Amino acid sequence: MPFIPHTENEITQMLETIGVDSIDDLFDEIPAHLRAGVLQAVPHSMNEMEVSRLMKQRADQNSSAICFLGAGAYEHHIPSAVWEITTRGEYYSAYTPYQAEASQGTLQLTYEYQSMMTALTAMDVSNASMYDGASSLAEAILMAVRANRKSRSRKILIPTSVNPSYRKAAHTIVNGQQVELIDVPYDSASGTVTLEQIKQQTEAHGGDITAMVLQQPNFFGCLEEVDAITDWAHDNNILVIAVINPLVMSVLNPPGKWGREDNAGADIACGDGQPLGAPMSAGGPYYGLLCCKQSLVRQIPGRIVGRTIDLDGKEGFVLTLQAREQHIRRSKATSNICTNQGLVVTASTIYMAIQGAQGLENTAAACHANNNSLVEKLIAIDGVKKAFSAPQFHETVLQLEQQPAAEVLKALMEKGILGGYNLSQDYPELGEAILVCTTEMRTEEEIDQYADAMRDVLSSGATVASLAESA
Amino acid sequence: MPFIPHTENEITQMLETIGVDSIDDLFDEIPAHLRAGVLQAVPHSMNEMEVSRLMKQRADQNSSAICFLGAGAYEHHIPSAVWEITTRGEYYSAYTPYQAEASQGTLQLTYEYQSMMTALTAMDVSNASMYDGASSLAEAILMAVRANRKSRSRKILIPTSVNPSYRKAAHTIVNGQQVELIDVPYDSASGTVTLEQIKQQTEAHGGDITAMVLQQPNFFGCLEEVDAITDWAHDNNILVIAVINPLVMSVLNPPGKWGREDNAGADIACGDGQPLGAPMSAGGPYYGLLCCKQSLVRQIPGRIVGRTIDLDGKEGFVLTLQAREQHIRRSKATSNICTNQGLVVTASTIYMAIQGAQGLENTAAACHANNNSLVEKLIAIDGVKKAFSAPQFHETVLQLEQQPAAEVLKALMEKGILGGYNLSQDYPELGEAILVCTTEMRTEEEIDQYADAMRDVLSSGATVASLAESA
Amino acid sequence: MLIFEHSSEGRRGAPQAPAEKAPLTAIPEKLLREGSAALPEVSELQAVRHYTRLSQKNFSIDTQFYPLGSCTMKYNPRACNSLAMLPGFLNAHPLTPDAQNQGFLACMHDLQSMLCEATGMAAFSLAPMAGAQGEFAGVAMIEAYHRSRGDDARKEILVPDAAHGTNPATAVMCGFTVKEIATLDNGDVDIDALKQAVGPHTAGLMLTNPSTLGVFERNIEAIAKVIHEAGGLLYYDGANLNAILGKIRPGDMGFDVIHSNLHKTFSTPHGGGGPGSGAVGVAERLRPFLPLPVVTEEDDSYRYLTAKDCPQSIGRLSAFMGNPGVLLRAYIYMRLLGREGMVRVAEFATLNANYMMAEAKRRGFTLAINDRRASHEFIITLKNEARDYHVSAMDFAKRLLDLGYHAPTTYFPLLVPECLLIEPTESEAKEALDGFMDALEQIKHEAETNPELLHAAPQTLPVKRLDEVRAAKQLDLAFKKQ
Amino acid sequence: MLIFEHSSEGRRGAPQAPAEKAPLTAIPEKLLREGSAALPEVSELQAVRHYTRLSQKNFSIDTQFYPLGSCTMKYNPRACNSLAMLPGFLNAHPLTPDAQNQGFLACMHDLQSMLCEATGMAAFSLAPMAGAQGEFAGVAMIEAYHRSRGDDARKEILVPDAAHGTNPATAVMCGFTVKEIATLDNGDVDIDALKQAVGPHTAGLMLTNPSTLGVFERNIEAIAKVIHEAGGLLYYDGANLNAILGKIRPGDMGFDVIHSNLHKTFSTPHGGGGPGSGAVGVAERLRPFLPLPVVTEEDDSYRYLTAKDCPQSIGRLSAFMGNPGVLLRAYIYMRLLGREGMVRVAEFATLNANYMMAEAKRRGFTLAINDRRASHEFIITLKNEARDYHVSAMDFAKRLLDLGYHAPTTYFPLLVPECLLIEPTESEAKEALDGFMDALEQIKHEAETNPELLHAAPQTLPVKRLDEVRAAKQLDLAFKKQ
Ligand SMILES: Cc1ncc(COP(=O)(O)O)c(C=O)c1O
Ligand SMILES: Cc1ncc(COP(=O)(O)O)c(C=O)c1O
Repeated sequence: MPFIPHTENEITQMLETIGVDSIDDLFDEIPAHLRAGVLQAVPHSMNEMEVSRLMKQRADQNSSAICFLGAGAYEHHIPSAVWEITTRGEYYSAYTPYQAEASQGTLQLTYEYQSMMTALTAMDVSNASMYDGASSLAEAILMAVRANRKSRSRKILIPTSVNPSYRKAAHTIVNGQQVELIDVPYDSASGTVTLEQIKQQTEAHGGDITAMVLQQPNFFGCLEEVDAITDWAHDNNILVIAVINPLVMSVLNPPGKWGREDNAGADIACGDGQPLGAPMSAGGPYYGLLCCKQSLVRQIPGRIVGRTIDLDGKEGFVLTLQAREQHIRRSKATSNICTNQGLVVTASTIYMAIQGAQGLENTAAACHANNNSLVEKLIAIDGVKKAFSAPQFHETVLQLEQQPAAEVLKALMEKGILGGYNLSQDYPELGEAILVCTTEMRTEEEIDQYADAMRDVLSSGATVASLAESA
Repeated sequence: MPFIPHTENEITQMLETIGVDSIDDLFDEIPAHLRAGVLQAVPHSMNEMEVSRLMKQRADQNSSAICFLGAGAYEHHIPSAVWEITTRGEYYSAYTPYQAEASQGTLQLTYEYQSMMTALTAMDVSNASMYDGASSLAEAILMAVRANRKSRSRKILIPTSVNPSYRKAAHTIVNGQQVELIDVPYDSASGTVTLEQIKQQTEAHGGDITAMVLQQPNFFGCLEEVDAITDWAHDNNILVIAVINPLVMSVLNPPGKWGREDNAGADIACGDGQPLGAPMSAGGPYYGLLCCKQSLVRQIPGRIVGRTIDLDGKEGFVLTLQAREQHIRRSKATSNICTNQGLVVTASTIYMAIQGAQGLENTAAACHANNNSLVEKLIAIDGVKKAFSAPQFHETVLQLEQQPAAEVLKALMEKGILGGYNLSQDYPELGEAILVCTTEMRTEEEIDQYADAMRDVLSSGATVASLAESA
Repeated sequence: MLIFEHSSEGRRGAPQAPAEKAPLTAIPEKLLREGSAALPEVSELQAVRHYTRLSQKNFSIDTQFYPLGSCTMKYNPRACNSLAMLPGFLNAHPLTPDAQNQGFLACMHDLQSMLCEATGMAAFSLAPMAGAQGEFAGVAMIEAYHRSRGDDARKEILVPDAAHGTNPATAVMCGFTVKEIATLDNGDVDIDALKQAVGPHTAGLMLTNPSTLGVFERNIEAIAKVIHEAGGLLYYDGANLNAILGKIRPGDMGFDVIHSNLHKTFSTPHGGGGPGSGAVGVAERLRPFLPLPVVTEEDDSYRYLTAKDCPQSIGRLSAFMGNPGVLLRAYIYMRLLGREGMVRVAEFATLNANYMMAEAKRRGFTLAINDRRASHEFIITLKNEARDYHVSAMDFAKRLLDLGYHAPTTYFPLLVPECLLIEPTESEAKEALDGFMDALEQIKHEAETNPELLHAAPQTLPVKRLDEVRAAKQLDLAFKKQ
Repeated sequence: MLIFEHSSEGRRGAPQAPAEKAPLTAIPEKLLREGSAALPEVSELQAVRHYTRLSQKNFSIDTQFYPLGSCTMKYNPRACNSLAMLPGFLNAHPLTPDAQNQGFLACMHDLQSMLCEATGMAAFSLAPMAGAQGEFAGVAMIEAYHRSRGDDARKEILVPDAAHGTNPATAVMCGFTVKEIATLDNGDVDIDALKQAVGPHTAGLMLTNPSTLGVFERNIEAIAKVIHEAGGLLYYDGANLNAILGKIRPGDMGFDVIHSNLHKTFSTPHGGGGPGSGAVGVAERLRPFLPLPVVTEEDDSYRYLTAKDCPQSIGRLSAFMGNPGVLLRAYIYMRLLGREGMVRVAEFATLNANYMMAEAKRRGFTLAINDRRASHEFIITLKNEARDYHVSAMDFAKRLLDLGYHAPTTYFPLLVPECLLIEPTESEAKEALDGFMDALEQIKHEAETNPELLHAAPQTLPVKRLDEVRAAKQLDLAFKKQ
């Protein structure tokens, strides 16, 4: 029996010990008329060989196009060691480390993760993870609302240059708690949000703003003026929530350092840990990173590991500050989060250890260089231009002047190229625009292949043909 | 530096401790005029990402045809758990377990392997592995020569129904030791060797035969008359060396039971462990199994693990009978073998534990049933017939009456079917003949696909077309 | 030793990353980082050795019996891992056009269907990334449902006092107030109290059935009636679905919305704290509110439903599609089980729990609830031992670690004093259950004769009992180089 | 506990195999097995748990410093494992037609070329499946070479007394007699003795250089001259190639035939006793005798050479192509290293060994050979400690285990009393070397003050010192159910 070790003999002995005649007797407290019949819509059992065949067929159906798509998920090289160790049974099949003494592996690793993440972000404190970048932003907002006692408005500014999916998830999650999320439009020339626009929205909403969100690099790949904005926010009693790509923080000024020295950076930093060792995997599992200043530590949601000592004075690790959490505080907890994304954090920690700062820097720099190379080649093509003037990091918005973005992307796909993210739905004001991304994985050859394909598609009217075909 | 952990600082400190100025000074005992230059023919270093890309391209170049090829290597389903555990660092990166107390994992596992292999073969003793089935046969022959003190001839009978590759390897390996390998032709009707033929060769070679080899199932998939032959051999002071497929021994009479009860089976059993959990992997690593009767234990080559006790009387495991081995006995050792195929044995042990006897039996039986189904469908096609009358196990020789085997196989390959092994080179007397194999992996659909392809190829003259094309 | 303590300045692990750092052209100086992040500088070997050795300091299902109540620590089949990690899945970008993502979408669609069938619900969304987020989605849907009907006064969610902490925490996160309903000594909800509590302010009731007390709520039909008649909806916390899989379906009990912890019932790994999945299922009337994305089949191909298709959806909970890698593992597991295997899950989980409960009784332990069937778990209370020998449930737990068993859940549910909540799961053999019961009996004997042994436990693990108070007071949450 | 002791009669692990047993039609009863083989009957969880736990009882490179002399226990990069296990390689049948096997053959061809370049040989065969089989192939080629020239009297192979046991064992397997040549105190071969030994009966000399004494044979040119002038050939046992990779090539030293243990120098895993690879390389005049298969390139495609192509080949050594999975790992490793990485292997292996040797001296240990450079390994002799404190090299070794280090090779080479042959490899950091030396120094101190500690070691491992004599006398080689 699949995953049932019982022999007939043992079943008999066990039933005898219990004092019933059959297993079915054990369900006699369930009202008989409610008992389920056969689960017809569930197929019959397959053996491992059959399921393997099925899954290989399914996996092979998925596209193997060359990926120039980012928009929140990035194809990076992951050293083989990372998941070979992460999937060791001792990490893979353990529970949340409630019994500290029997979980020192996971606990120490998580402490190391916290240490690495605070090093990377230059923040004081990191928790052990949230679900993903988007839900982490939502929790960061709720945290800011709890933390900023001087503000009563529960109003949060969010530039529209923040990942639209993140903004949507944040809406869903903060919705019940009377928090108002206020869009701040980005500047159409630079592709970033300006202090002007922020001030304008602040005034338009009565001046009392609880916190503001700032993504670096932003959804367009543009680099925000984080210093000036952070300073202004702090001068106006507004907490700053940074949304970051942690890999990129190896080379960019990290949130803990934003603004003037005395303001000591962003108050909360969140983002998605995916670029640090998680495969794209159709969307997850990734993990949300969440960091904050020391002063906010009792407001942060999620698990936190602390270093302590045992009876002999020997160093060891435990879950700590549990009084914030639902299993202790119940309805007064900082969040309902319980299970988080531990195994991906395990992978990410091993990834960071193997890469080191230099590995991350070289990887990030390679992404930047590759994207510059791609963009240069694409904008040399008639009908393709850069949308924004701000400095970029590894993603760029391109406007297509002659053909619909959807058709161009489709035609590229037919040439084996996943050409980018179609922005026309989320940002109609940009016209036909796509967001392209290039990581260190892309070779010069592949970049040329993209440029050639784009040239073909735009010049030969290939899109029209492809549309006709697919109709 | 790839896999070099030294920092500049550390290098300086270490050189100072040694008392030299540079690393190069450490090589000053090497005659300067012999020093190597740059290794021009070795490409420059690639990083892991680049090597991954290369290896994926190379792996993708290999065919993914549906495999009906056996002839000594078999495509079986391997439960995922097998290699996930086998490649754990503790098994993967350990050495031969010389320090027993620090190697109880590998040692106990090997003891369990020996226990399982003796259970499967019904032999008394198993060693910890030889390189592969072919070299294991060679060592079995040398062992028989050492063991059969009553025979002085060093003559070994080998039926030509034994895998030709095995026979070739055996020739290479026993060549230096004045051992004579005498072919015994198989019976052209049954596809097995007969007692008649054996007796004839024995007489032709003077009557004193040291040992004889018997493969079950034989290379043609035919089942030999093992009982009668074993009895006759023992009656004539000839040791019996069984060559077996261990998976198939789960359902066939195992070598330890061949012949009359009082003769107690084959004296030595060897074969390839590949069907028990090793992927086909272009030819290896597999492992050679080698078992023998208790009385021959001091003649068996290779590592053996024994159970013993520690200072506290607690059970533990050690390498034992090392006095047989090269590191102790040097030029008088039973063999020169040192490193064997430990990791594959690890996989195989886990495979057998997970499958259990019933899993092996069901797998073997499924192979048999699938092959029967294939053969039935193929011989229904005009121009295809079975070569032999003996009972078969999961492999069958088919004669092609109209077209050259090479061309038929090539045409099948173009249809995505790896159709079998071309026998015309090793067995010209069979005419155009192929050896087909069907394992439990093949679905009814795939079997039909083969039959349809064969029908097409034979009827449409497809081979001619394909030959023309490739010319 | 921390990985940071293996670090040596200037050590470089070249083979894993581009060897050179490309220039960061066109980025203004002030946006660049000053100096490198203080990550450890170790070789790949050092990292591999460190994390391999660390792993050995964990208890896990793959190494120990782990009867952690409410957590369903069953075997995580290795095939689920290796097949979910096929390159075709791992390398799929989440925004791949649906047409190029059919293999993955087919799995997700089938998974939705199988979950509907197994739970008796009309539709499923796989978006929530853990049980708690499933609860969030469910309660948010309850809110959206009432609001869509203009039923704005329903501001209260009821939960039994035995409920898991995520239940009240979730309700509050969704903007509700929470009222606790008492549980009777026999483990059933106090229906009279429930009747008293409901009213026009009642948005719904969150219930785990079987409850966290390890018994099946026998009055579930009556409870459903009370709630529904009051205009509320019934939420099913699926953490204990393992106990009844294929035996009785939440939909048939009258639940309107449920979440299923795929990392419990459907055997995706817990990974030392996730990732999980809290897929949510709904009855027909709640379908419009399901969180996105959801996969639908049209003309033999699959696509994600969008906000346009589902204008009333509560929206999205994550940037992409929940935790696909987890969902794939659950899917593979369900295909391995098939319909015949699913019902065996409940049968043997229940057999194991009842066997252990009978053994516990036979060996002189006090059960939290008497004369009831255990579901897939049951509770021992050590209040007598605590009183007589001054040993706590925690002491028992730590001593169990010494004997090679992971401890059961302690001090949950909160209403049972000094409790051990024991859930063996169906995948454990009688051998493991007997070994555990022997250990428990031995410890009971030790408590009576040598309680110091318990207080000083554990002794055989990498560390002795850790000082949690110190950890919370002298916060040390990240390594800082001296 | 043995896996057999977890067995329970009638337990079935259905998900891994066909659930039903098809009938064995058309097979006569007497050829069928009576009753099932007595394999353990365990669930997948029980097997996974058992073998995961067992694994934790091993020392390994991934968990401990493992300075086992002569064995080159360097880091086995994980990328080599995962890339060699790509489905395209794993699922390739060995008899796949060459045209469909180009990806694999290309790797093998490149590997042959890189090995030629790195060793200075003209051609390579990858067929031998371990060092000893490489030796066999090499010596068989020497035999075939002499025979091909009608030089039938050459029936003796010379080996230094420091040689590995496989050298003499191989020579005998190939039909030769063996004569040992003495080694001088400075570690070099006694050339005078060599000169005395050679003659028309000399088939060849087998030499490891650097030798198993951890020093480079300085008179290699003179030795080559002696052998060649006597009409013999020079065989290079490549077990110690790591010490000189990219620094000096065996071909340039005058060797005619060599084997390379890819599982040492080229970092394929030792796997607890294999699989390995003993690829053999030859100078031009021995090319015709190479064992098959060999891969060749023709018109931009690759194919296996057959017996037809190579009528003088000594033949095949295995059923198929040696150990391809091992060969792929070596190939990947070499591509990661590249030409610049290869020479660093020798440099840092040598740096590490010389550093440890200097430290050993500084800490008062007696070296087997004085005033020489260490190669990639060196020898401490504990004869003084043995004499003064009655502790043996084995006692030191066992005590090292207690302190978390794998022991160096003990009692090899045989000519050094109470020796530890220490080989750190290039992939170990200074931190590990220092830790090991501290441990060694501590043990030396313990030997002087408390030798009982050493005799009673190990204490911290799963078992205490095991009774090897009993194992060999009361043979227990397989589990039998009582
Ligand atoms: C009864 C119950 N409800 C809810 C949860 C929360 O699920 P998750 O941890 O997946 O968020 C748990 C998990 O322990 C549980 O046991
Ligand atoms: C010097 C030397 N020669 C030969 C060998 C034999 O190699 P293998 O074990 O691969 O057969 C070894 C292995 O330990 C060795 O150290």
